[in-house]
Amino acid sequence: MFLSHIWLIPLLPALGATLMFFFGRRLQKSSVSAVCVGVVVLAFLMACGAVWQYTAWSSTAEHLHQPYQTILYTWLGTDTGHLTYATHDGTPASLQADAGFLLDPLSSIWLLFVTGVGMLIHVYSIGYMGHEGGYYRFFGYLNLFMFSMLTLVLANNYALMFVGWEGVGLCSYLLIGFYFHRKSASDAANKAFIVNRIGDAGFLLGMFFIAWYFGSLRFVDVTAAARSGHFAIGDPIITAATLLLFVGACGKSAQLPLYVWLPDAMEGPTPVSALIHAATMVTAGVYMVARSNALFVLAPKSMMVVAVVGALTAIFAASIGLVQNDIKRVLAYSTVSQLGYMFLALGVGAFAAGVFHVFTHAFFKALLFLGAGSVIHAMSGEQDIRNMGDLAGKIPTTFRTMFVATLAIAGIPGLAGFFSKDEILWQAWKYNHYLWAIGFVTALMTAFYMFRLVYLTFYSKPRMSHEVEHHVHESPKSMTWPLVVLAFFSVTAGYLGVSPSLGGSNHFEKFLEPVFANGAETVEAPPAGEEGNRGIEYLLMVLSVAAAGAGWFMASRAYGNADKGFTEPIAAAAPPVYNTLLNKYYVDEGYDYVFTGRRKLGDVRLGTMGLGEASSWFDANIVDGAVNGAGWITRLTATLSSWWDKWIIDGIGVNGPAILARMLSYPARLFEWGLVQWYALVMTAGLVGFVFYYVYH
Amino acid sequence: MAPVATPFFFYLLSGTMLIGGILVITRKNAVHSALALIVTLLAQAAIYLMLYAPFVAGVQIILYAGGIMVLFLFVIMLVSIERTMKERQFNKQWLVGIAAAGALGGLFMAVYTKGKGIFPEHALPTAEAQNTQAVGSLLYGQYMFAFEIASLLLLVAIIGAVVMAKKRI
Amino acid sequence: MTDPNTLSPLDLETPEKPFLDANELVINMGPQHPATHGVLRVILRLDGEKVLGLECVIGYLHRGVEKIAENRTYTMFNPYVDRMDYVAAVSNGLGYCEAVEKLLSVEAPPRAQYIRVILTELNRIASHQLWLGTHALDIGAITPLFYTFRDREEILKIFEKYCGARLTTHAFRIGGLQYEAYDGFEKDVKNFLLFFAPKIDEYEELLTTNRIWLERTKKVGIISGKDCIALGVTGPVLRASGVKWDIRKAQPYANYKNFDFEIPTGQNGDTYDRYLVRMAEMRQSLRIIQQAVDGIPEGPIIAKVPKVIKPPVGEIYHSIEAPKGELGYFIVSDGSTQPYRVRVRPPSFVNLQALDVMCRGQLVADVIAVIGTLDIVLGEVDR
Amino acid sequence: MHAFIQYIQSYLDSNQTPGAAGNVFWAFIYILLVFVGLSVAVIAMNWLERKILAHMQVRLGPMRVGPHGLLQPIADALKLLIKEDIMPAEADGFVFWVAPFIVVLAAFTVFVVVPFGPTHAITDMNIGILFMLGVSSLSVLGIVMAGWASNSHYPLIGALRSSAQMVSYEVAMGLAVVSAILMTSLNEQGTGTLSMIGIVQAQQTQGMWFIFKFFPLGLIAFFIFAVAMIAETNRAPFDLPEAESELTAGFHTEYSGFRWSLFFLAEYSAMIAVSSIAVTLWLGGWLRPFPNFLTGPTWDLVFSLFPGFTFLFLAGMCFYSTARMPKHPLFRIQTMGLAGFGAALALIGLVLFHPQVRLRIEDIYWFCAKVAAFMYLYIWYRGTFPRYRFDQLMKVGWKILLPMGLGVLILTATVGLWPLIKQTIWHP
Amino acid sequence: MDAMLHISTLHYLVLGAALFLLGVIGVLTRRNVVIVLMSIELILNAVNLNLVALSRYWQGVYGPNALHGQVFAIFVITDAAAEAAVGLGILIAFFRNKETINVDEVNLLKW
Repeated sequence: MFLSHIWLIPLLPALGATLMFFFGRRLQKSSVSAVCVGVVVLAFLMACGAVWQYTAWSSTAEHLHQPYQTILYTWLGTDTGHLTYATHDGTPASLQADAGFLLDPLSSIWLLFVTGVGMLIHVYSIGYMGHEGGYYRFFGYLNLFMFSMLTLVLANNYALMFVGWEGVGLCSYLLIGFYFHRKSASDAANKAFIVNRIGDAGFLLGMFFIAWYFGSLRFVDVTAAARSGHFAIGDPIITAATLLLFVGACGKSAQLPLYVWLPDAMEGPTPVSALIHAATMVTAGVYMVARSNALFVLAPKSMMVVAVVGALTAIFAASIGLVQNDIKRVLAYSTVSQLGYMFLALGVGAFAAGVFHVFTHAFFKALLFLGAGSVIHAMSGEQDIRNMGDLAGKIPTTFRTMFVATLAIAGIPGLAGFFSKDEILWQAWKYNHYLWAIGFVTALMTAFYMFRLVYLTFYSKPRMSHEVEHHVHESPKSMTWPLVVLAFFSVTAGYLGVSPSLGGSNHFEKFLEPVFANGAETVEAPPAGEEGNRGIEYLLMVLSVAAAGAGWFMASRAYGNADKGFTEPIAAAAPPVYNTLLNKYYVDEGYDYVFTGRRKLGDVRLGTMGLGEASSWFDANIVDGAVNGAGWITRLTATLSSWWDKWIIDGIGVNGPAILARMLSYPARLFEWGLVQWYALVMTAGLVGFVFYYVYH
Repeated sequence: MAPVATPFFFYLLSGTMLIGGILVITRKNAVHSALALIVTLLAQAAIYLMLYAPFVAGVQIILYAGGIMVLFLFVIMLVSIERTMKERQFNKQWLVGIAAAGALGGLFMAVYTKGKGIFPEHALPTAEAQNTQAVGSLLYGQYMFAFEIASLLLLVAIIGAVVMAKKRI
Repeated sequence: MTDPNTLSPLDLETPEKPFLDANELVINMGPQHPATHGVLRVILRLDGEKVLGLECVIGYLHRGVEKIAENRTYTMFNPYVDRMDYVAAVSNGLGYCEAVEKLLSVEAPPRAQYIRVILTELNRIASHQLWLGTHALDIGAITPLFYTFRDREEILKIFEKYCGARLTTHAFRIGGLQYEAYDGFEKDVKNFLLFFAPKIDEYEELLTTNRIWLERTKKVGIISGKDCIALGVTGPVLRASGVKWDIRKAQPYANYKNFDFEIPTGQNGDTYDRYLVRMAEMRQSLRIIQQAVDGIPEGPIIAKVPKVIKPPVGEIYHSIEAPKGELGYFIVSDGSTQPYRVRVRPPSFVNLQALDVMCRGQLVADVIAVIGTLDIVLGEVDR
Repeated sequence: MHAFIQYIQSYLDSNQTPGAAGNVFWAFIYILLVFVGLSVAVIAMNWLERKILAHMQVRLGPMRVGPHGLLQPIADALKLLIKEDIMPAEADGFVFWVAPFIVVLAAFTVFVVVPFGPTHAITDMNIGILFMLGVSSLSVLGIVMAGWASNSHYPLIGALRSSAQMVSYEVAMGLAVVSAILMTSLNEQGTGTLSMIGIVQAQQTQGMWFIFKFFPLGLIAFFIFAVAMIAETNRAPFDLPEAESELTAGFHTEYSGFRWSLFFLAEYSAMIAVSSIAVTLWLGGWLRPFPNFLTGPTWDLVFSLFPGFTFLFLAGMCFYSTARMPKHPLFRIQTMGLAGFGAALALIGLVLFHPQVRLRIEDIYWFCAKVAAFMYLYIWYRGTFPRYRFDQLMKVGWKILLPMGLGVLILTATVGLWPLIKQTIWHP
Repeated sequence: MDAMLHISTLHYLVLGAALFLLGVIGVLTRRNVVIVLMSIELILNAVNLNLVALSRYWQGVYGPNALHGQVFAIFVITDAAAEAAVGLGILIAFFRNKETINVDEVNLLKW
């Protein structure tokens, strides 16, 4: 039942969004929340049911480990093959995309945590947005986002996935710009949208490559073709396609060159940051790469690019996060950094480990953001952690849950983050020691900045103004209990995937096995080799725990007693480094300079022409000149042609007969003047005629 | 009461009616036309009385003179008529129209001359006291259905008039 | 169309446009119109009969009272103030005398204070009576006018006996009173109290539960307390909107703190509430007069004031609760015998600002009711 | 000559209205009587309204012209007659000229069928009430014409308002009238009547004024009519078309002098006309109180003495006032005038005691007394009520009176036909 | 002359015909829509006159209760009321749109 009606899952939030679009303005707040949260809760329940049914279905003999696919109709192209094209080897294929849904272990995981975390965040938003204007608008957007994200996750082909991909981009844009009257918010929204366009272009091109090369867009067909052994490892076209797809993933998941939009996206309301920019949407890139694992396995060079970009992003973002002061920005850079981790895992071939990290990360990062939202709520809108402090006793629930999340992200043993992160580090070690080293340093930094956040916020001395301090209060129930639920999962989610070395059986990886059946085996060493490496693995584990502990220790030393005039240790040690980090390596300014051609940075005049202006000049003069020239020639010929048409064709051939007809029809027209009185006159005359006839007949 | 001086009143009233009718179609000012029409209608009500139809006469006064003509006057006052009064009053086909009407009149004359003998010269006087009751029982008896249809027509007319004339509904 | 009463006075500049309709009718009411209480000109913007907004044009009765003050000595200016709100001349005089006394740091002796209170409260009743009669007349009830004028006559008789004038009394002097209360003053006042208490019930019988009166006044010209405060509206209009503000209680002057009385307030801020508040105020005035006439002390009636009044250099703002609201005098002294500047804060002028807010979305006939309920005197508005 | 006298006398024995008897001479006499009587009534009404209103408002009213201002209306009429008759330059001359006449005509024509007694009516029509409603609705035309022809804004708005008001209230009024007419048909034959005399006779045969019939249905219908008739005549509290504080004087703003007085005359005679309708339909018309209950020659005598005593009472009041007049040479003429007036009233009263006269006059007396009560109500309303707002007025007319009228009509029909309905239900 | 003094049904019919012709002339020649509508009222009244006159005639033939003509006259008056209401409503809408009430300035129904 649930499985066959899986298409209902995305449609439910779409229904909510539609209702909000048409009637939201007129509805009470309570009915808005009832509708919007209700549909998401329903979607979550249906998702649980669908996954449960799928596990039963796929363990039957005839469907063993098969993905469940249901196709409603074809929305692009036709079944009859009207839109055909030749693939690279000349065989005809029809361009066709279905409105079809695919449920396999990979999408099951995404489905569950998207609906689950989404549901919690919806509940949280009731409290958080309770006093804001545009309540129905917010929930309408959230529902629209849920619809797009579920479409993305459940799509059975690249084209439909792209629809969801663009949908979440749109929702992200709308929600970042939710406070559109603030210029910074609308700028941030534009930035997110434009930067994502670059990635989307890559995705689109990659998709076309795939269509051209494999003759189909369906994941099932593509995967089957890739695994058929028909293509050599390192096939250049597949490499190109995967690299292009990865560009798309970079955009959506905020990887190194294209990460700049995510920190700015924190302008949106906090629940949005939690849902879209921490837990779900930004992992879409990971999902897409994992979904295309069969292709990536055929392109080791792409895999390497993915791993390197991931590792660099991880350490890069973590280093920026060390010194940021805005509570949400710290978490944003942390998100970028953790996403880097996931790509590192994908790049080294540990798809399951990457997905596992996505899974655990969704819980504790959502928790962190929601906790941050609760803190901001308590601080009457203050976001700067330098102005907080000593909140632990005042907002105990928030503090406790956030502390659990911090422990989890820092990799303290026993919590979710430890298991997933450790798995990634171990896989990275096996791939390349340098990558492991980067990951290790990142882990150290992660622990440091997370505990810095905790100490500055919840411990140390209070640094806020008096009225703010007076105002501090715990958030309402609808906000705190999602925190508690998420905290529970932050602790326990890791136990789904305890690696064998810790005595677990890694259910998670087993569950995902059918999806990553090909490539994973090649990288994931057989159990035989595993035994020898156990020692190293334990060593690494201890090291990373030590790194986490060291980060914690350093943070507590540096910030444990921070009062109003505290100094950053990095600033004290090396001011230039601090400034560089605080200004995020001047990346935004660099982009501004190169791409938009802004000549000035503050008061500094930069002088030369930027890339953007250069291309604009090229466009205006060379390209447009060519276009205009072509246009001029066209116009000349058109003038000649129209003269011919007007005087010769129309004049003699068309108007002539018309004039003739008009002249001939004039007597008939006398009876149709459009004047009522004329009709009456004719009527009278007719009456006279008839009566005369009947009387004197 | 027996009718008194019937020919005198008949010619007086019919003269009033015809003069009123001529004024209706010749006045420039629509208000004057309406007043002339009211005079015509009242004279006609009197003629109904002469024809032993007092109920129809009462209805004529209440509905026509008191209702419909007030409506006309209202509308004339709503639409400004200063401009119209300075313009040509008759349309381009007036000559043809009068000719057609004349032809119709000739026809009527011919018909009535030809059928002169059909109608008796005197009609029997009947008691007028029962007129209202008789009309009532016809209306609510034999013509019940037509009466209902007429009320439905009025309802439709009300709605139509409101829809037509209202600026925003 | 949004409810005009939800508009804050701050968005008065943005007129509401009727939907898809350009037939906006602008008509003039006044300056010569039976219902504008003097020479007030109101420019109404109408959609049919509904008021979209209005603008008051004032100044037809401007006599430059404030400027005259600069060329008269303090004593000479005293009679001029009676001509501002000529139906409450005693209150005007009280405010001015107290302001100058404050400037001179002189206080009137207790007996003078008590007589002042009696006369001022009598004048409050007289002013309210005049308002009630004309307001009811505007709404179409002719009879109350004659009843109130009959009873107002008794008050004017007391004034006449005390100071010789009925309307522009010039009753008080700087520093106290010029005339001692005449023989039988207290008896006259007590008689009036006995006479007038049942008369208020008579007025109320005529109007308070009259259905048409209720329909014409309830939910007409609503103004919220917030808007009142934002516009500076004071007096019964403010109190009828539920704001308990009376200068007699808030900043007691002239011995008012010795008297026991209540501030009547309304809830809805509509014309009916204002009517009820004024009726209750008349009763409270009777209470005050009763206490004052019972406790009137013996003693001098004027304090020691120099013959030539030369206040020290300085400035003073003193306000009293006149029948129509807060009446304030701001006097700047340069040490000479003539004030450097006198500025009057007349309640009618400030209250008239609320007319636009109160009339939006109402019908034309309500504008008349609202002008009546504001109780303005154009002599005071234009000065 | 003899034939002429015979002709005149023939009516006196016929016991009919002159119209029904076809007696032109007496019809003419009656028309004159009604016209003169009505004019006198309007003049008296003018004086009474001013005096009564003044006394309600604790003042004296006119006191200067004549004793107690008795000659004031005559002085006013004289002033109005010799005042210049101004016509606005841009007015539509003919319409402006003819409008007041139409209004007066409509107001006076109504009295053709008003039954002052079983024989005291100009004529009896079998569509009497229909005729009254129809002709009184013609006065709207006059008002609209007056407002339009003045070519000015206030009169036009006033005319539109008053015609809208009159047309609206005519509906409720008509429904109330129909429910009363329905009551006339509740006899054995099941035939009702529209004739004014027939309606009063129906009340007599049914032994009950229609105001008490099917209590409270008759009372409600009467109430609806009583409210609608005030609105119909544009009197307080429905005097919006003439609201001074809003529209100066309504449709007759531009009129002056004689023509204005015609409107005045029409207004008051319209008041009397609608009051007559109300009296006829609900209050038993010319019937004296308890005509079927307090019967017998003694009671007849007692009730027939009422008119004379009334006039004697008025005369007594005059004499009392005469005695109270200031004893001052300046007041001598006034005192004498008042005494003379009282004497005239007393004389009339004495004449009314004559058996021939009192028997013929009794029904007129009772009719006029009832109408006078209505006139007093009109004045009383004016002294008591504030004015309605236009939308409230329309609301009262369309949302309260009209549904009430429909409900009363349906209930009256149901209750009246209940025996028939019961029979149909139980013995189908 | 005798025929002139004895008013028979035919007299009424001739009067009705004359009124009818006046109405027809008004409808056919006047430009003002209001007057055209009033001319239509004239036509309807002419018909009513015929109906009532013939009702009177049939009363003489079939007895006093043969009042069908009068009943029809009442129906015609009802129709006239409906026609006037709708016609004038259209007129107001027309005037609001075209700022004219001349019937020959409306020729939108042209071919």
